Amino acid sequence: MANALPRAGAVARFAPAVTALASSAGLVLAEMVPPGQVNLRGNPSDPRFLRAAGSVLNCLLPVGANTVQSTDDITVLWLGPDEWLILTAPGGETELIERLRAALGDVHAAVTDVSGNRARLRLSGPEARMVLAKGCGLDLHPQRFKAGQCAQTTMARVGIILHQLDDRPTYDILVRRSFAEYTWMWLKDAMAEYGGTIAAG
Amino acid sequence: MSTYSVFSLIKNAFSNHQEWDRAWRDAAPKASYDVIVIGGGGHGLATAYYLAKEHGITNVAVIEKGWLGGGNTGRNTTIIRSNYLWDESSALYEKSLKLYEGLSQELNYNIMFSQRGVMNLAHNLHDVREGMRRVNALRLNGIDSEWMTKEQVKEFVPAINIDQNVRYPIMGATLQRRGGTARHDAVAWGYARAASARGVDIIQNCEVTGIRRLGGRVVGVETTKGFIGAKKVGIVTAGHSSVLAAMADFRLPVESHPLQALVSEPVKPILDTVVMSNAVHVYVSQSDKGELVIGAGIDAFHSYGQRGSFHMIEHQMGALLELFPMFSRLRMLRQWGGIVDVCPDASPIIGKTPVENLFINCGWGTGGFKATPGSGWVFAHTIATGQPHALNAPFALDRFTSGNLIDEHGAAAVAH
Amino acid sequence: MLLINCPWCGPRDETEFSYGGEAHRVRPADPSALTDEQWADFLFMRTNPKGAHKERWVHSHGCRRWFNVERHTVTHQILNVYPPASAPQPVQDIEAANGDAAPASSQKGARS
Amino acid sequence: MTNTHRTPTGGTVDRSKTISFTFNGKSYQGHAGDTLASALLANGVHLVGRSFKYHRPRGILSAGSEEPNALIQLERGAHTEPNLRATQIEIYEGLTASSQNAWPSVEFDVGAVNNLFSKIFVAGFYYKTFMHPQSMWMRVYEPIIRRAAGLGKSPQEADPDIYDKMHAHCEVLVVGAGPAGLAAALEAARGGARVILADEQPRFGGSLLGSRGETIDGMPALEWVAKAEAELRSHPEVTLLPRTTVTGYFDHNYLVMAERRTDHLPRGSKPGVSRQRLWKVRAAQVVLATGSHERPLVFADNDRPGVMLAGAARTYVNQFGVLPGRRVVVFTNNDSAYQAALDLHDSGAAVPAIIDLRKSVDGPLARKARAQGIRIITNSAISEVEGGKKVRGVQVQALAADGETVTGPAESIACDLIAMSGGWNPAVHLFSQSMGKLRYDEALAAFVPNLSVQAERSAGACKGSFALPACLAEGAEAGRAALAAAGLDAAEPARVPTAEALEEQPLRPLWIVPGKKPVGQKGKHFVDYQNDVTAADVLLASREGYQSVEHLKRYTTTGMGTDQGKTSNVNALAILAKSLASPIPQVGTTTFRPPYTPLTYGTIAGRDVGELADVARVTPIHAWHVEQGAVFEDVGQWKRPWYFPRGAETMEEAVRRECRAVRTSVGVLDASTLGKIDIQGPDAATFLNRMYTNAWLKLDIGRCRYGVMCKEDGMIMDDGVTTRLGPNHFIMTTTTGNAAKVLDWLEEYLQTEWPELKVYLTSVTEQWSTASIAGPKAREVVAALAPDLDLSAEAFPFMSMKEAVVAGVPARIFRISFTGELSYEINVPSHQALHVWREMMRVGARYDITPYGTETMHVLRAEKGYIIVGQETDGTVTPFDLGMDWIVSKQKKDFVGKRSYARPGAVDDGRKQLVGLLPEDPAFVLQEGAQIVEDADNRTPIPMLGHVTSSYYSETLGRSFALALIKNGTNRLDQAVYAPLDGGRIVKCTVTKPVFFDPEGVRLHG
Ligand SMILES: Cc1cc2nc3c(=O)[nH]c(=O)nc-3n(C[C@H](O)[C@H](O)[C@H](O)COP(=O)(O)OP(=O)(O)OC[C@H]3O[C@@H](n4cnc5c(N)ncnc54)[C@H](O)[C@@H]3O)c2cc1C
Ligand SMILES: NC(=O)c1ccc[n+]([C@@H]2O[C@H](COP(=O)([O-])OP(=O)(O)OC[C@H]3O[C@@H](n4cnc5c(N)ncnc54)[C@H](O)[C@@H]3O)[C@@H](O)[C@H]2O)c1
Ligand SMILES: Cc1cc2nc3c(=O)[nH]c(=O)nc-3n(C[C@H](O)[C@H](O)[C@H](O)COP(=O)(O)O)c2cc1C
Ligand SMILES: [Zn+2]
Repeated sequence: MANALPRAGAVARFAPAVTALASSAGLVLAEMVPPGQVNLRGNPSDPRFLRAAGSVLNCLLPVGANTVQSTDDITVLWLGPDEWLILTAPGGETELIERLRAALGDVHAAVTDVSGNRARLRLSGPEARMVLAKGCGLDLHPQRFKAGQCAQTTMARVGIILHQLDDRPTYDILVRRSFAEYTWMWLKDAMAEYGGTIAAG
Repeated sequence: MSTYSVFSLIKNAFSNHQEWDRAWRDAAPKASYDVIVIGGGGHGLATAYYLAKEHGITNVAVIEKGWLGGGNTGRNTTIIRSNYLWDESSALYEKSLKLYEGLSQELNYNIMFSQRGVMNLAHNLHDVREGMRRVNALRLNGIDSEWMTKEQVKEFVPAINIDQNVRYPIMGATLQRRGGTARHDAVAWGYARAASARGVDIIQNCEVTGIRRLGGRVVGVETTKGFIGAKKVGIVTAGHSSVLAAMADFRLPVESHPLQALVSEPVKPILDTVVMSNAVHVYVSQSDKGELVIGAGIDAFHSYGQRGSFHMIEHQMGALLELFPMFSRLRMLRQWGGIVDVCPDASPIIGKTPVENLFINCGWGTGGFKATPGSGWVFAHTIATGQPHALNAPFALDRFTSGNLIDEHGAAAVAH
Repeated sequence: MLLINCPWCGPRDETEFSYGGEAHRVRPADPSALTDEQWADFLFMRTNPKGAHKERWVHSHGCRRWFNVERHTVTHQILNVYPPASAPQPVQDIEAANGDAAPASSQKGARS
Repeated sequence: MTNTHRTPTGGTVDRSKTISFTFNGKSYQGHAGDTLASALLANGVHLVGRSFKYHRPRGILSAGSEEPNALIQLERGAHTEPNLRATQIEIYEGLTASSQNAWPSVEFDVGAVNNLFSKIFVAGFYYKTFMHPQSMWMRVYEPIIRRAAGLGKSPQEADPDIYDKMHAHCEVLVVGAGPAGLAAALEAARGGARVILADEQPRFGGSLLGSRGETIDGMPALEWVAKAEAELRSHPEVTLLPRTTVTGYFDHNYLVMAERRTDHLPRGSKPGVSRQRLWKVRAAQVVLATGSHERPLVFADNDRPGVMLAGAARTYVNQFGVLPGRRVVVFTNNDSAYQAALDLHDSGAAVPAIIDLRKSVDGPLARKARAQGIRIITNSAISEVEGGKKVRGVQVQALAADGETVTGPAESIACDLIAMSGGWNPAVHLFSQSMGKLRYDEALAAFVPNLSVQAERSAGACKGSFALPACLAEGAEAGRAALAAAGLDAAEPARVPTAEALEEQPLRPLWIVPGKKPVGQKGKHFVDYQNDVTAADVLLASREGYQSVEHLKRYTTTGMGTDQGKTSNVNALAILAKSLASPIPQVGTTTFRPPYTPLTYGTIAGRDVGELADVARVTPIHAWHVEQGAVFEDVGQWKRPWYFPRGAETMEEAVRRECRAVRTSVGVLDASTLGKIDIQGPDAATFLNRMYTNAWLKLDIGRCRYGVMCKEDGMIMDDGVTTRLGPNHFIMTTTTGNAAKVLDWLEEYLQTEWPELKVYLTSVTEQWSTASIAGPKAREVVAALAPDLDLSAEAFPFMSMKEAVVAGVPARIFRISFTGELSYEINVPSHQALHVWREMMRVGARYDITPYGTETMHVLRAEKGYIIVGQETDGTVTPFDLGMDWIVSKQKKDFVGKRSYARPGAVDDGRKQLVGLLPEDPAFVLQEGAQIVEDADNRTPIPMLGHVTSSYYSETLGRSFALALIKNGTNRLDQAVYAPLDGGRIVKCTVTKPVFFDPEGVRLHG
């Protein structure tokens, strides 16, 4: 049963969650309205699993390390050899879970609602890479980490899922909700020298 | 051995210091000894000294693969205290602290034991509880220990920040006033000199490469200087304990890890107390030379590399600056590492091995400098008599079989 | 800061991983059949070699998988990295791995 | 402008920009581009400090980061910094600096009396004295030693500046931007590599900045440098970092660099910009082009202000247009100092003599000097230095045939500067840190890189190649080789820059320059300037048996100063080798350790200070707690409400009120921090059965069960309630602090011990926010929130779970209790939790629903005898010790921890057991951590029975009570025991069962 109640952002104390970033230039940070999030576990060498998941998601499960697949309304991030994070519209998770469970039947898999588990922070702008590099040890050079890639890693001592969306570059930083305020403060601090701004709600 | 004193210094000044004796004899190995102590760190040297002094056994060799004191004895943050939780531990460490109190005079070598107090900070309710528990236990065991409020902490250590608006504010602390620091190298050198004077052979640059046994008994050691016979052998090789045990075909419940420390550039006195914090994990003192001596954490992985990772130091500094924001502009002069032998219960092993007449003293992990005299004293007893002293009996290797561990990790820090 | 090549995620900084000690220790199938000595040996005794060491790591801040590493304990050089046989093996050929799993209409590739 | 020693032209300082600064209270002026050292020398100031031990007057020895003498205290107040090297400080308008370790002034320093006692203050003197009487050590001797030690002063205020960090990756990191480094960077950059070029100096060029007359590719060297820099800048993948010191070379080609971003600017002029930045670089390949350090000559009183390294003197005149002396005696054992003589002479200084230790010299440089009319005195030495606070002249004598003594008459030569050179030490610091092995090069009399361990290569002077063409060629070669090793193809053939070399004649190592009397008897032959270690000290240490180079270092402290012996180490070990008649390689070097030069703690901490010091984890309800004025408790990284004071309530009052509310009406706790793990798969129950001590196979769907998890040693590690959601689906809760640990623990067993089990684990700790509603009125509140739910005890019994819509949000409601009251834990998705919470408070207002914190939770659970892992347990406690035999299955053949219960230690008599304690005085609350004894009258050591784990005042019971772990506690019920407290008070207590309230559980079943 989907519920239509509004979803509170994890950093609502500091800034309201937004649904999109204005495409203006400059370095900008925002929290996105918490999307529907579904954690999927299963064995990718089991064709039944792949078929079932693919049929519901309407796209391939990304089986290559650190890759992302997406359609118009969902994004699937590779988290590990038997784990994926599926992002969908806020509220869309309930139906998605039901359909996944139905399609998977008795295939050994796990479908779990994690919509509340993580906040989705979005950092965009020319200096975004430098900001991240202050706290994240991944090589984010455009030839090493591109739009359409993701990674589970750490930033400023916080475990994150990093997802590059475009070449602006824009990144989604998915962070455990309880760590979101800290991560937000850290990002704001790291952006300061580049004159970064917070997206207006 | 000529006596050290201000008078001998003045006298020697007249002869331009040409007449000083060697501190210890550099001996060539004899064919055999009554006792061979493997490892020329503080513990090994103290063992040899007490074998000679307390048990009259002087046909002893200390065999060191490198230079005396070059192991953890030469690279520790020199904190000395006896404020351990369990009766067994506090008794052993207190024996050691007592020996330290008269050690400069006993060895006629100033080890600069400085009883400037050791303070353990509490940053949360769990720390407070555990601190109280320890203070009370120590007091009942007759060991000095007291609880300090945060205001008392500030009065005792003016440089510290007790602002309650920091991430982990200070809620109080335990203090052991008799704790402090000593000049670590001097402990090794002082024992070496005193042991040598009593007839102990000190053999440096000689690595033990095998432990020869006959019918389950030890008969001597293979070394880079050849075979040396022995009636009894004591292994006191800290980070290398497992390597030596393997030579005698047994395993130990010990893992070797890098532990790091660092010093700042020397500055005028600013910190008079040893300050430790488990919660934010840092410990710091200021040496008599002026540098801040700071302990870092241990790297998670096994290593014999005598060096650690930089991120351990990074973590340390955040913690240090929380406690002492004014140190931010001071600079790290040098960082280094040692190889510590960590036991599952964070307590040492002192006693027999599966091989007859082969004894072991290890597992001191990150905290054995403070135990140096006591450890040597009980280990000498164990080797000389073939039986542990009451003080080290609980620290036998077989506690891992019986399950009678002496867990000094402190409480597993969690709460609902 | 070691650089550890996670069999699944690729090379990452050591701080993303947790160390799990000696590898290939197998929990006895029936602990109650062991003597106290044998149990103690399993619980506590370690080889702790100076030199090549087979050890376990888990990619805690990444894919959360355990795997084995052979590393020299003096130079810290990593000699070998290998996942346990039972683990899902890293995908080499992405096309083949997906097979005919998904409807052809959605073969869009990464474009997010 | 009073720059008395500034040459009319020359140098790269910007003479159009004059900068004022203050040193020791006096104003001076310099130019943009000056260091504090060059500016002081321009003003004729040589005396800048006092030495560590003897308080000898000291001047400026070098022109770089190796400086041991000219350490100063920069700025005042919060900006003050001790021990900075004047040779590296770029002057800025308003700079204020002062000398250190001198009182009342550097000109007249009382501490200099130490010099009079220097005969006694030899190496290691304190080990030999200050022992009697014992009591004097702490009271008198040590305080004196302590006060005398240390150099500069620590700031006394918090640091006003910020620091930050940056990760970086590259194919080629080039360290050092001298000719070798620039050539390397150019080759690597041309191949398209990501290149980082770092140099500690403000400008690129390295030694070329201080040289004169060199040409590269047919143009003046500095022009070539500018061109090279411009080309590098044009490559998009090149990062140029001047003012950046590579301080550490760690495993797997991880290097740490410290960039000084604003130190060259007036303090506070760049708000918001980090003062210093720590770079952490993972480089595929490293090129070390770190140059070399000149060695002092060890002659009597070689520390007088006005004794300077020849290369430094050359740098001052060439780079800064400063004449460090007007009459310069050059003293050398090699050709390089002739360059200094020539350049100084050329710039107008008189060079009355070059004193050369070598028997004869006839290279091109010597010939040039002679052609300039400079007198060369060979096979001779300075046997005495005239002047105290400033060199006035030297006495020169011929060397005896063996070089061990001087002979013949002494000639006095007046001078105001001695420019000396004892040869050059390649800067092998980073190479050694990378674990590379060194080799001793007899011809250079220095250690050079030999075997590499990591992916690095050395080039130029740091490799022992001192000729410019060789530096350039090696640099280019190293750049190319690094490129290839990083897997990149060079696009074009190498372009090796060309230069001309002057042939140099071999040097003559003479590690102690003989003086008028044997070493140690007249004048001091300094080896380590900073720590006041003399050749006599080295010889004494050796005589006393401190013969390992490491013992020498520690006994004499040579090489342990802030310069880490950059100028002293090789001299010291060579003198040791000489005393032992051992070859130098056998003596070896001490260990090179990071950092290359000291770096501030602020830089190392970066932004991990203040509010970013550590993560503060907060729940979705946090904003509300803050609104309500909650006082927070740190539980691990979590911020949890500790209690909610109303008005002026004390903590005690608030907690009593909160307890009362729960026991009489209804209270609510934010329990969101509990760990939650979603467990799915056909083997889920089997898995739980192995991990928990109790039985799990038969739990019904929708039912909850409490479990205890132990380690293999049988000790409790965690506890919590797990609920079956479906045949193959469970949700486990863990303690707040152990959430991650338990998940890791479970994963480890699944993946490494029982991979055959089909189970998937997913952390959902933050998916669900938990409100724990407890109290007699709990049902009413839940009913108001979830009107469709049947809450009757029959439909929804204790230890079961229901799904329902709560305040419009789909929720899981668990009927479990940690307070002993009727209690529901409502779990809703975190992003709607605050909404539900506010609704709950609204509908609960009718029952005066009271938020309570962890303290009240602790009191209430303790009244029920419920344990808290980490409080009642400490890693040494089994379920049996807690009287929880019922939770350990006897039927199961195996579970984690079971085997250990059969060990003797687990069944010993005298294990401690959990009991209750009632203090005799019902108003008195025992200290948690109080120890319990049987007989309080003993003298120490008093045998202890155990300790108080939890202790509170109970509003419900109207008295104090406690939980304790006590030896044989279960056999002591109703007995008296004692808690001797700090301050002498002894509290008598009665031992009870550890359940104080509603032992039958009527209320929670209600
Ligand atoms: C960074 C750091 C900080 C520390 N801080 C403190 C502290 O503040 N307080 C405290 O109490 N403790 C501290 N410790 C722990 C303390 O240093 C050690 O527990 C203690 O010094 C151990 O002394 P030891 O004599 O047993 O070992 P070591 O001094 O290590 O001596 C062992 C010797 O055995 C030699 N050896 C090894 N193998 C062989 C062989 N095959 N043949 C011959 N010889 C061999 C080694 O070369 C070495 O010299 C610290 C340790 C480190 C590394
Ligand atoms: N005549 C002689 O005997 C003699 C001796 C030595 C050097 N030289 C001359 O010196 C030059 C040597 O050229 P080169 O390129 O090898 O060295 P260099 O001395 O010109 O350059 C080395 C650079 O590395 C920097 N550096 C050193 N350690 C660093 C660190 N850890 N982090 C950042 N930067 C660091 C230094 O500041 C310097 O700028 C040549 O011109 C050579 O002829 C001559
Ligand atoms: C208590 C203590 C104080 C130290 N103080 C200094 C110091 O002032 N200067 C210094 O260079 N090193 C100092 N060190 C570090 C040593 O130089 C050396 O790094 C350490 O003994 C480890 O040896 P290694 O680096 O040779 O492996 C100190 C070490 C200890 C244990
Ligand atoms: Zn991984």
